[in-house]
Amino acid sequence: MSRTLLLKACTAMLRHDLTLAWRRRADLALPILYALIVTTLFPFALGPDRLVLQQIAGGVVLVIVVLAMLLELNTLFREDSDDGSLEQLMLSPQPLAVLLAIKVLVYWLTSAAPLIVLSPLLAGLMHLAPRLLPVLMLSLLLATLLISLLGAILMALTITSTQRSGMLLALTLLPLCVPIVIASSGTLVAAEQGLAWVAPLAWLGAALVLALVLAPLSCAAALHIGLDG
Amino acid sequence: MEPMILTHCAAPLLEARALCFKRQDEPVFAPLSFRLDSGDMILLEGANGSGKTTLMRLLTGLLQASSGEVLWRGRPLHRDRSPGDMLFIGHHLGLKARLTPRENLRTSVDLYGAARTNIDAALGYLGLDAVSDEPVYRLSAGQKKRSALARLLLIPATLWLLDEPFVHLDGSGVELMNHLLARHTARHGAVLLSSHDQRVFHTAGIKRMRMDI
Amino acid sequence: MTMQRTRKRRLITILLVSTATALATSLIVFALQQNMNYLFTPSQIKAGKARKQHSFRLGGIVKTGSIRHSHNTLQVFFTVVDAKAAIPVIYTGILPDLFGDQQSVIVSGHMEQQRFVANQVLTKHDATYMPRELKQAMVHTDAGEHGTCPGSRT
Amino acid sequence: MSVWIPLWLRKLAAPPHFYCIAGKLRRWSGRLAVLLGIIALYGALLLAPTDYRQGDAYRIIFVHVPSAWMSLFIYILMGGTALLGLIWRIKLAELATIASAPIGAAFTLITLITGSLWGKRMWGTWWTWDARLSSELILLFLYLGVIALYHSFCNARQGARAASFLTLIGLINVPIVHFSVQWWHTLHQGSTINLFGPSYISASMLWPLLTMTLATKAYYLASLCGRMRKQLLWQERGKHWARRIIAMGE
Repeated sequence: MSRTLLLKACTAMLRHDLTLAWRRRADLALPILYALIVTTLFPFALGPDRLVLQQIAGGVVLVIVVLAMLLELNTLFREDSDDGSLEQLMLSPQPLAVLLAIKVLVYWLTSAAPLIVLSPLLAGLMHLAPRLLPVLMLSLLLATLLISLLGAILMALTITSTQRSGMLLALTLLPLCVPIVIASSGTLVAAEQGLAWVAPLAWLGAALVLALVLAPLSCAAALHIGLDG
Repeated sequence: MEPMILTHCAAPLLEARALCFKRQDEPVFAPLSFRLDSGDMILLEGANGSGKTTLMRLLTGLLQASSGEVLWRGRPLHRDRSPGDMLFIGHHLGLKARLTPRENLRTSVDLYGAARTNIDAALGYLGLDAVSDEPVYRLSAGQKKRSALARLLLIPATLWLLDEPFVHLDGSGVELMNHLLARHTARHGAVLLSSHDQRVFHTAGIKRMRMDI
Repeated sequence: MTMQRTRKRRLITILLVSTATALATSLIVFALQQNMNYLFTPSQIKAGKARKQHSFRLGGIVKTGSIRHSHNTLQVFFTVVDAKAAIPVIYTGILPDLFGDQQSVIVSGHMEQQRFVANQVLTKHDATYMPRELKQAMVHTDAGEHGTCPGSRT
Repeated sequence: MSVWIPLWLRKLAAPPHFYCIAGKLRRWSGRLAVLLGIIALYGALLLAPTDYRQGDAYRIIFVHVPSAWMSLFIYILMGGTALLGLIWRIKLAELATIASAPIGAAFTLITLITGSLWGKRMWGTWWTWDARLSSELILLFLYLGVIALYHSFCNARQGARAASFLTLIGLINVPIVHFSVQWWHTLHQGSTINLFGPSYISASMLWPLLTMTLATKAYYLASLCGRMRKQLLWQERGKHWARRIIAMGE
């Protein structure tokens, strides 16, 4: 009985957020454009030397995707908090952590997933070896999910803070992202050198499995701290 | 604050015991104790900044009390888990500007696990037929308020916590609201509401609670 | 009824957390079984583990007596060894203070034919601190290569 | 909030009482820090012998190592106070978390600067992305993040709680960062001083190091007390006792 209700609430939440994203679909193009433009800056800054670009391609794409996500992340929960729908969410009889997890999922679908789809193009601009593409996309998949989950906690925490630019989020989130970036770039480096690249990916996977459960719970706790003032 | 004199012996629906909330170490209001039973309606009165909204948020569990406690059906209110038969409509209406009233209501109804079939009737009752498929940002303030209040018709809740429900409503809206309140208390529901404007308010059997320190 | 719901919810949470922990643990165990070394030893290079066209890091110990400085340039030749193999290294630049025989080093660069061309030499110093006189005394009495000082326990 | 706290602790935690005790503690630990610092410096710069391999440059460890220990020690302590503050909403714990952050950040910065000076002499590079150095740098960012988060709230207590939460997340992250950077192979030496087992340092070098460690601990205590007092006075400025103290001070 209560399980079907929870399922109903979850699908409602999913539909609600996806509809909202669809209504402002023009905004969805912004992170994509951002990533494209920043990527094109690298050949201008470093010179069009194919070898130089190739060597840093994986890392550059990774960092650009992370930064593009970060810009989007700064809006997560903000509108919900301003128009009172977050309060309604917290007062509904459904477990808050599950609802927040769905919100994070929609955020990921609308901001990170397009970037992953775009990543072959970004990698191509940087002359990344095509054989590394699957590895790049796989590590991006895990890394972006992890960063979304971590970022959601910080956004929940800073929901009523007066500092609304992305700078605070960057300062607090990026240090936490260091292991994620290391592991995903480690995957790429290993793949490039012909070493076993599954190991760093497994680390990311382990972190993701834990984060999938723990992050929504911490996010709910952080939201209570964030709103309690 | 005098505790309410009540005839019921069983655990009240909602009870506040020496409830106190401090913001920046300053108490927002004097410690409050009161109880609310089914069929009761309490009107919170007080000047701006007297803590009416804060009290409401405390009673919903959105805020945590600095001292004292809130009991819901005799048990301490759990902050992480809303009881589900309590409905709160605050200053921020919880409507998405880019969605239509119908879509907004559908989400609310699904979140509470209520029936979706009554949405049309509720929208009609509140006079929102014409705008039910317009995005909310095109609606007037009064129409937005009515859309939010439609939740009262759709979600079966025992306790209504309404922060300034009459603001932005026109004459017929006030009439509607008064009618809804009377009907809810007659059906053993309970209401706690705040309002500046007491002229709009004419339900019999209302208890008043002053919030001034 | 609400108590039951609370308890059920808590149970589900605990179940989910422990499942996730178990899954994560098995993934970590799997990861640890893989080789995750980003540094190659001379014997690994001899075995053809490092692709020659890529730059990588070589780690090992400087072979005693292998250091040769060029006369008028900053070029240095030395050999990095491990237990089984040796790789000759060429480096142009200023070496760190600690560089010397039997010193463990990390050299980054790439292979050219059978030689490693380094663009950076880093020395790794050991965690032993002792007075110079004592070390000399220990060397004279041949107290072992990695002697700890007597009476230095904390 | 009905948490059982012993009466004496409750009494101690009462703001006026704490203010008074912290004042005394600050004075005495401050004096102790200066005294120990002078002894340690004397031992480090004049008495300790020259190292067999690193010459006199090694003497930087007398600053570097105690600061590095403090940078981690303070963060772990902050984790503890953050937990106390979040669970039981103990105001002094919140204050301690916030007051510790700048001190910890300062020690981390000293560690990084002295480490880079030392690294240039010994390893041949100012900076290398090795596990310890990188995690120390991330630790500095974490400290700065905690401070920035605290200051981004109008409501000081809410800011303190948010910062405490971030401290806890960072606490989990510190070892993860450390081990993840270790993949790049570490250049930094292993532990010189081991609590269990032999230490690889001679006694004549060890004692100034340990004295300096005690000096930094005493300094931390003094600085913490000072900062907490100031913050407490500011937060309680509306209260009678605080007004009296402010009036007396002026």
